[in-house]
Amino acid sequence: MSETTEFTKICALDDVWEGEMDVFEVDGQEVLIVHVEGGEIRAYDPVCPHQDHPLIEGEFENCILTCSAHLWQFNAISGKGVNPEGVSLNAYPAKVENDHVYAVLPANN
Amino acid sequence: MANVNEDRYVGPVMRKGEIGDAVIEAIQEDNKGRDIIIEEHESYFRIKVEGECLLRFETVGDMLGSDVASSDIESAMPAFEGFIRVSTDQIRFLSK
Amino acid sequence: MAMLKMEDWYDLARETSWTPSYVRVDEMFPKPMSNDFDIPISEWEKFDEPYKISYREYVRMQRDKDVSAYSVKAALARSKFFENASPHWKALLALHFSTVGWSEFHSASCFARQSRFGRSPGMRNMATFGTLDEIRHGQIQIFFGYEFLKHDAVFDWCHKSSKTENWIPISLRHALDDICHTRDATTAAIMLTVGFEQSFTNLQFVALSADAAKCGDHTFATMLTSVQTDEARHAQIGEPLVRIMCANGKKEEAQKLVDIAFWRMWKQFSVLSGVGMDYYTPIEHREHSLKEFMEEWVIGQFGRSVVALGLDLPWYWDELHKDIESFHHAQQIGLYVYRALQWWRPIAGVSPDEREWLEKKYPGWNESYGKCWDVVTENIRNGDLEKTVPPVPPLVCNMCGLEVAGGVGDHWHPVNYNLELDGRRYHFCSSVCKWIFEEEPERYKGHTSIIDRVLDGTVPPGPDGLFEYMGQSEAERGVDGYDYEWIDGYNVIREAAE
Amino acid sequence: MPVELRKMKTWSKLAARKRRPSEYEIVTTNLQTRNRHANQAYELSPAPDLAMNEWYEKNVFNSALQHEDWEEFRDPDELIYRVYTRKQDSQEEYVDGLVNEHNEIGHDQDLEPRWLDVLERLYTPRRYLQSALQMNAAYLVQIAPASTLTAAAGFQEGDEFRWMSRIAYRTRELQIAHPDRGFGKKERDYWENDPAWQGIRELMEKVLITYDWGENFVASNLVAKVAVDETLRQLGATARHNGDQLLSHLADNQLLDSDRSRRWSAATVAFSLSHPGNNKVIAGWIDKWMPLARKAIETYCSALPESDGAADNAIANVEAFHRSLGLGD
Repeated sequence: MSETTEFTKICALDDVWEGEMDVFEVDGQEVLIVHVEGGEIRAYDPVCPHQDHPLIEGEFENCILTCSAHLWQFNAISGKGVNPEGVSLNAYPAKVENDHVYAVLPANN
Repeated sequence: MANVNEDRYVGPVMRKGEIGDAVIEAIQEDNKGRDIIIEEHESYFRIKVEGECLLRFETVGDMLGSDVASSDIESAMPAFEGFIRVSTDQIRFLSK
Repeated sequence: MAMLKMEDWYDLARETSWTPSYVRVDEMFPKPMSNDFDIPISEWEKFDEPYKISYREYVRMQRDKDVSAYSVKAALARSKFFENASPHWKALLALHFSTVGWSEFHSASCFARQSRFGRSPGMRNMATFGTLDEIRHGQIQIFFGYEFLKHDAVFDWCHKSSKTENWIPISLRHALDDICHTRDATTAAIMLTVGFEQSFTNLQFVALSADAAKCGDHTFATMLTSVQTDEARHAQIGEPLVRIMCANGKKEEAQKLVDIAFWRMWKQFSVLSGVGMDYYTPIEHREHSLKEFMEEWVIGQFGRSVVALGLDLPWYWDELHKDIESFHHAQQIGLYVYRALQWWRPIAGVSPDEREWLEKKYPGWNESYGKCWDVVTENIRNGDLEKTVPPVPPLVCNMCGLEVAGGVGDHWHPVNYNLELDGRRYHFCSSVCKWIFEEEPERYKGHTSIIDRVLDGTVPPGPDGLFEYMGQSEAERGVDGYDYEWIDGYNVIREAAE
Repeated sequence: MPVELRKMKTWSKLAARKRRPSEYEIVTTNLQTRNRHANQAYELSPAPDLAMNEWYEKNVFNSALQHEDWEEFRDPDELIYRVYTRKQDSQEEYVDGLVNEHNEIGHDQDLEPRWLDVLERLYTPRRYLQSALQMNAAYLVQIAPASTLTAAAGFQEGDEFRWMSRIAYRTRELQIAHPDRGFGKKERDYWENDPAWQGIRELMEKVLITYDWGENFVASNLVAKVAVDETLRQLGATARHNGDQLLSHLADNQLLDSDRSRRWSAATVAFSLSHPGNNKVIAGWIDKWMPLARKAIETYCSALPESDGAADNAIANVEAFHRSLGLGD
């Protein structure tokens, strides 16, 4: 598996409103896009680092992403664990251009 | 037409569950001497007592092993037949 | 000393009436808002709440009720119940949530009228709980309906239908505005709580809940009964009011209010609950037919309580018995054949098995309504879909706003009860709707039905004019919920026969 | 099989902002129907044939307070029913605790006769005042031109009822502790006849018969309710100085509910200011009602013991609230 720095188009900005998160599949790979209140966009590996539970089944409120499996909580901007601390979501570089969201996905094997 | 009120049956309709079961038992306990009919439906019981139905919260509490207030009854009682009289300790359902 | 019991202090909380001196009593309780029926205030103040509760207990209890109801929803949110539900049940949910949520929210205003203009403090206090309850019922149902939006845009109508000029909201607003929102506090309290809540809400919130439980829709079932636990409490406002009126020689007036309100709500519920129970609920999950539920809850329970209260059964009780067997069957045909006028995806509900069930529950159905469905079915089998939609708009009742359908026997018998007033002809579906109009023509005569609006040019002309007027984009016009695949059942029978 | 499902992120009416709506917005917006047609608020004969349509046209559509779309109003607290009952259950739990604690230490028995005179005359009759406030909030519920306003007024109605009930409860407790006094017997007489109450009663009665929705809202939620709640603040402060800690805590708790009313009322003003002319209309009504409110405060507060400055403080607080509304000069 090799790293790439190429941005891939993930979705339209309209697909994920402020305050929402959603999972998109690009080239067979899933990515979680989080649109934080205030406008920032983040891209994450869509599973919880705890037990690989899909994060999309959890809650996203007030900048906090909560996994529904064991209620682990993460700051949606930094990706860092709030409860428990010392853990992080696996973040991918992301940007918005021309009303579309782009992210750098780990290489696809 | 079944609208003769002299022998009207009155009482609560209880959602199925712990409270509903306890209410059935309590009503049977507190209304001895009156004819009581329990009708079972898919999601509720209709409890029918001839003439008047007394429901004492203390008796329900005895059945459940915990304190019971009118709010506990209300939360599990979507309907009832008869004129209701609610007080701190009991509910009465009157036929007229 | 421990906390006082409610009985120890509650009487003080209903000694709150005073004699105004800076304004006149008739200014503080003006007639359009507060009719005392010429009964002295001392009589109204005898109002004794049958169902007493304190604010303190209320907020505790209601908090707990919501925790239960919302937690059932949260627990089942991932169960994919909705995705796996049949088009039958989806049609029922759409019909329920897009009509009941906002109209319950409106009832908050009706109770507020009772709190402001009611003549007795006990009534004003009970009605305050009613106002809060109805805010709850609006909000919880809209919230639960919202959940489905991400699966199906039909549910947008939970939020938007109230303000549209679609014929169904017009019909529903007309009924509720008539009994709740355009009446004085006493009248509205009797019409809403006795004529409506003590009778029909049980159908939709307890009886339907049994169907929902059988369907495995526990979120819906729990929410329905939770709502009805509030209704069962605040609906008791009517009992002392009717007793006070009867004791003061106003039985006839009270009787008329109950008779009008009951009929108006029967028409609404015969469609909502009747079509919902007898056509939209999958047959394997039906607890009872509408007729059976009506016999239990309305003819039986409500009928007995009206008589025990000192009133008579409504004068049209025999008419009601006939209507229970017919009205919603006729409306169902209308809902299906004019399906584009609905925002949801109507269900025919007449597969061979379903027809067998209908015949069993309503003997003679096959020979009457069944014959209409024979024609519809035959056209679909032949691929003549356009023939299943009538070329002319239906005749609509100027009272209930529903189709003038009439009875069906060997032939279709649409009896059009009508009358002329000030050069305008009014049509009614029944002698009772006509009677209500004649009791007080001023209230009703200036209103136009959806069809009147087509004829008088209010609705823009052209094939899309009516849809534009009703707020329905092309994607929001109802189509057969099964894309006609229910017809396969008949094809199998035909093939077997051949 | 079934027709392809179409999907939406939120109600079409809320979609334009491309922001996930709050639960409050989902369940409280766009639910009113009586704001659709000027002469036919209700779906029956238009005004003047139907009295209620005429009432609504006159008092809402023809009110001097106007806005193009009242439905866009939002309660800054975004209060919904299930949060309201949760919050108020906690508050009532707290008040139960307060009342019980003071009971256990014989609080009521220990009160000075002079202070009992004050309670009898100026505190327990407040249940009539609360009832008047409850009735007026109920008018706002049925007349307001947007569902978000209806909901806010509905919770306010609940709050007024809450305190009417608590005062009744306290009245009975005081009556049990001091059966020889007028508690539980003389409240109506004080309310109807004692000079201390007549300013407040005149104010409330006149607000109650103000049926124009805009003026009723201003007269009640920006003036009368604010004024009478400030008299409660003064009563609470006096209680603290007279050894009645219980009443001072109860007053503080009640004023939390008043603060919520002020927040949504101020937000209503702020929202309405986008419509030209409303600031003059609102300011005009405030000016019209303030003399009665001042008189109400003065007649009540002057009856408080050691009342120097009480009325001035109360009036200053009302005026400070008015300044905070941003109505300009």
